[in-house]
Amino acid sequence: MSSLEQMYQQVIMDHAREGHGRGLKDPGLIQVGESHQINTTCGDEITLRVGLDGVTVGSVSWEGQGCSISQASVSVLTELVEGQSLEQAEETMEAFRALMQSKGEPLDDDREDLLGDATAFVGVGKYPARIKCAMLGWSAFKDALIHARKDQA
Amino acid sequence: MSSLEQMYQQVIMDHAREGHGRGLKDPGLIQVGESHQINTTCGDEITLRVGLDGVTVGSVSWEGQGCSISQASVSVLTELVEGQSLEQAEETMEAFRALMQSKGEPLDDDREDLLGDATAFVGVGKYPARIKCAMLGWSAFKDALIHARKDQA
Amino acid sequence: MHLPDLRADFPLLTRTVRNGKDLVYLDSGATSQRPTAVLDAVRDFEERHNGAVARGAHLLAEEATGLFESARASVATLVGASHDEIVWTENATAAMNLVASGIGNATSGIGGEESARYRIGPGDEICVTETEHHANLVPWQQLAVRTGATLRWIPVDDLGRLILDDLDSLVNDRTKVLAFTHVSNVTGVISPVATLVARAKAVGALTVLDACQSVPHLPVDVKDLDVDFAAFSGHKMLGPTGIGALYGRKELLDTLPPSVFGGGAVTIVSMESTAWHPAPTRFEAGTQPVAQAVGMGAAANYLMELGMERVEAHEREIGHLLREGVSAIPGVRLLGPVGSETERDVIGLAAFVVDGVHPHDVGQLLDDRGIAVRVGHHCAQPLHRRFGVTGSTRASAHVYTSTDDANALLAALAEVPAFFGVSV
Amino acid sequence: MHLPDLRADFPLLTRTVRNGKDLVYLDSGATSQRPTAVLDAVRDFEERHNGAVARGAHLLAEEATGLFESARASVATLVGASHDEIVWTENATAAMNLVASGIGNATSGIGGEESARYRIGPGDEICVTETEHHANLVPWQQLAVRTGATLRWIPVDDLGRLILDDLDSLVNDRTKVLAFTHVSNVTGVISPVATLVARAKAVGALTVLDACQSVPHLPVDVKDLDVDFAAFSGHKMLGPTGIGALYGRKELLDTLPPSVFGGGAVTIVSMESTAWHPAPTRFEAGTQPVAQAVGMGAAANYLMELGMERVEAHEREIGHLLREGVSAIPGVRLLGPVGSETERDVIGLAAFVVDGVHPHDVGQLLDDRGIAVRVGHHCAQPLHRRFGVTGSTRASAHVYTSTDDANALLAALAEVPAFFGVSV
Ligand SMILES: Cc1ncc(COP(=O)(O)O)c(C=O)c1O
Ligand SMILES: Cc1ncc(COP(=O)(O)O)c(C=O)c1O
Repeated sequence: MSSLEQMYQQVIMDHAREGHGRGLKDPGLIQVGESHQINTTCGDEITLRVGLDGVTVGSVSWEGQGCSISQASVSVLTELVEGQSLEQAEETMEAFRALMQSKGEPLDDDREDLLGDATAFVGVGKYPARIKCAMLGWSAFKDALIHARKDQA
Repeated sequence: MSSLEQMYQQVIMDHAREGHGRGLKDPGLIQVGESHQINTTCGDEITLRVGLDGVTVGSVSWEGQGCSISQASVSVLTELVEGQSLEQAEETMEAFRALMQSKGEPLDDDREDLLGDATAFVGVGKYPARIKCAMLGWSAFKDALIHARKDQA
Repeated sequence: MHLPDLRADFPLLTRTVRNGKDLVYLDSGATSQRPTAVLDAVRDFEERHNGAVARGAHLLAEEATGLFESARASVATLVGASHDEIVWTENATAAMNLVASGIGNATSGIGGEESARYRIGPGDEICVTETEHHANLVPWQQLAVRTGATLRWIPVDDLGRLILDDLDSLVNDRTKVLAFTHVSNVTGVISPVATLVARAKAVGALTVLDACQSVPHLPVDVKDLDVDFAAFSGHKMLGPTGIGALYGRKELLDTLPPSVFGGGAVTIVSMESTAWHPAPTRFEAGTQPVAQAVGMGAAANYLMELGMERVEAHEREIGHLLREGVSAIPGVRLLGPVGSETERDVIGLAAFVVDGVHPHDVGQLLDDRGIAVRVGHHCAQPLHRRFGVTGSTRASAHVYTSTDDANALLAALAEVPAFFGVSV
Repeated sequence: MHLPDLRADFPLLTRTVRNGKDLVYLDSGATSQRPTAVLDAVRDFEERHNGAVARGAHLLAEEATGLFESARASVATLVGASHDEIVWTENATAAMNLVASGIGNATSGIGGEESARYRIGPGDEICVTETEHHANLVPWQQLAVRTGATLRWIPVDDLGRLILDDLDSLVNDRTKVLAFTHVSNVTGVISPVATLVARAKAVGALTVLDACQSVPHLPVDVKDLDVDFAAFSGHKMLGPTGIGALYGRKELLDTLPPSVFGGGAVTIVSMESTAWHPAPTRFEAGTQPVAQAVGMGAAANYLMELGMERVEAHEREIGHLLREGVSAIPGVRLLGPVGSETERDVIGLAAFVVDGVHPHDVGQLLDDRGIAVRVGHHCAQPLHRRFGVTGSTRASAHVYTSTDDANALLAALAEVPAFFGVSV
């Protein structure tokens, strides 16, 4: 598999097309946080909304456009973290960040398990310029969580 | 004779010490022009005053401080041009400018005759940074002449 | 008449990328590569002649000053200016900002009465165009914020060409500055300079030309164009980064107040006040990019030896191949007109959009094939917005670009839709 | 503990001048020479990795971005800053102007409410010192013109040391900025930074440090010094021309408005408005001096490998030899104190006046002997005026300067009065 094929694995192309979580929705929850992020290299934007259900990520939805990497990444994110506890979600974010920094090397099994479909993004780590694309949705999620938790306090 | 000795020939050192024309004086003439020039590399300044007597340079006097090259040069200038016709003074200025551009080579006999003591400045032409020093008084003279002639019109 | 193969002059072009693939460099619109002649001129300066310019009394200072000024003369010759009408700047962006900030500073009282003619304020207008690079838009937009003047702009049509129908109302008696690009870095379209300058002159507005994409690729004579100011960069014309130039009419430069203040630019400084040199020195505060200026001078000489007419002809050929080729690929949309094969209307670049595929993804596939292009908005967001897209992919040529390079791009581009599962 | 002989690292130092004489380079205070490590880093960048930084999707762009940012990290490490607190500038002059213009722009409404904290106006004060280089005087003087604020200054004594007796009234509740040099480029005197910073903090004034003559010669840690901003140049610290750096506290940099506007520094641009990146990017509009930044990073690494403590010890030794030697020559007056052989009070330079002989003439004789020094006011006219002279001659050292160099200067200097017919 060439680096290019590794980067654009079928699972990534599928997620890019399906876009889980696309379309902002009202989570019907009290603690809601939203974040708007821009990838200034290309002008891509995302708005992501999180609803917390106590210590659980109750709902993730988003709106925006971007390259297949950024779209697939936020789709995977949505699938992964919806329903996770805040603690699990933090671990997932941590693992995804580690994957991006791994320069294309796979992570240990524990973290791979945590990432599920998201392990397919391993190829992105070889292209520093694209890490920003893959992180766009995750940065928005992190920021939205902060807002949602502030809402709580 | 080394380049340094050529640059600081006795006649130059003498002129630097004597400073013909030093001390601004009232030319007692109707057409008077004055110019203030600065050598910004070192902060040296000169104020030079010219009085015209019809088509003759009636009087040159100046005030200022500077390196031995600039002081000697304005002293020589004063001696040369006082009493010259405007036409001769232009020729003298032209010859001095040519000497500065000659990169240390002597000029032809005609112009050397015109320059008299000023031929001693031939060594300055080898040092582009010092041409400004040698030209300071001459620039002031040229500018003062313009003012004096305007006075006339 | 056309250029010989110049690749051997450019060391970087011989390197390989991504697992030994030959490099196909089509990102010269962003930054060009440098010939050995330029690299050697810089190295020779640094190894043999480096010294404080216009400040020392020693041999090195003398040599450095001589090389610095003769580089200025070379750049001046390239664009038909006099040597004292060329101001060194960090890049073209800094050059355009120099004019805008100078006007702002004059308005704020800097430069005193001598600079009063540059003051602008509420009721005055500044006119730009919708096709501008951010470097020739944001300085004017912010000057408007600073002074209370109003920013207006000339719109473009669907192919990115300036719409001149309302020129007389957009550029009017209140207009103090008309700033526009000579060549768009997205569409490659060459602006109707004569028409714009004539209108600016009729209303007494200053003209500021962004010559970033013209000086490296076309014969440019600032006196023929009759603009007041023009800006361009070293790194886009085969020279080093860290250096650019502003052309300005001498009498304008001499009274525009500086906006960077420091040593070398001043004549007499007291704690209370400062007097400035005439141009260009008044704008060159602090130790200048001396080695880089020497490099830009060497680049100007290299281009003049090639002959700008030949450069233009060569690049038009490549450009036409690219633009026609891109337009012919199903599912790919060229931004701007295809242009003529013989007329001076578009320079040698092609920006395009692949339906359903994001520019980042397009660029990634090309990169995998060893082809270097630029993706994104190319610092022209308003123009991309006008075209209804956020970004595009751009392939751009220079003197060393070959038809093989263009063909490699076209071949790889044809694979893009299928690779990303887009049916055309 | 001291430095080894480093001459072999510096190609230029092996050249001869004026009829085959060995070069004695004592003009490092104006501009330093560059080691092969720096020249090679730049050349390697240009021959192998040159591409558009932070803009392209291709391999070269990726490599160039990596090298550019790792150079930033090296420079940050040298001065104890975090990498995102280092802004690349054209030179130190541009760095100090960036702060002054940013304040001016905030005052003019640029940057909006976010930048409101920087606004100054009539009734506010800016304080500098009488020892400043024009680069850290004129920007503040002109900012005062622009905003209506008042410029004040800390005077110096006969040896060029700041007189702090009236510090509390000179830096008071109205003071918004205190800008001062870390080390004077004329006297070599090191400023009492801690005292000045403490006073500025007490009244809530921003501190701006001119670190041009400290960063190349002393260990400098901006966090220890606790200043808000600090400026220095590549070309004085063994790096290339065309590059300098501004250190600024991150939270200050993030809200200071830019003063050069263009591509790369912005997030969203419409015809009507612009949003900026956080620092350092917001200040880096246009194509940056990328190769030069790489060179400055290599210079920082070279200095860190030598160790700044050793650099300081080496230069203090040479400096002391120069200063004591100069003071001992009849008819020669040293500007500033001789300084201690062991304390950190003066750096390795000596500016002096020869009674009855103009600095240009002094420099000419030295040049004839192959000795390169600087003559003039060294862009510090007010300080020279304070000393009652228009200019002086300055010999200045760097890591490659040897005691032989210093002795050659002293020997030639001793000949000067007699050569020019001055009896002492
Ligand atoms: C103390 C000081 N400040 C500022 C500067 C200006 O530095 P640059 O010319 O590199 O901008 C210099 C050097 O000339 C200096 O010595
Ligand atoms: C049309 C145009 N204007 C301005 C610029 C800015 O040039 P620089 O980045 O060299 O300042 C560019 C290049 O990016 C350009 O293409």
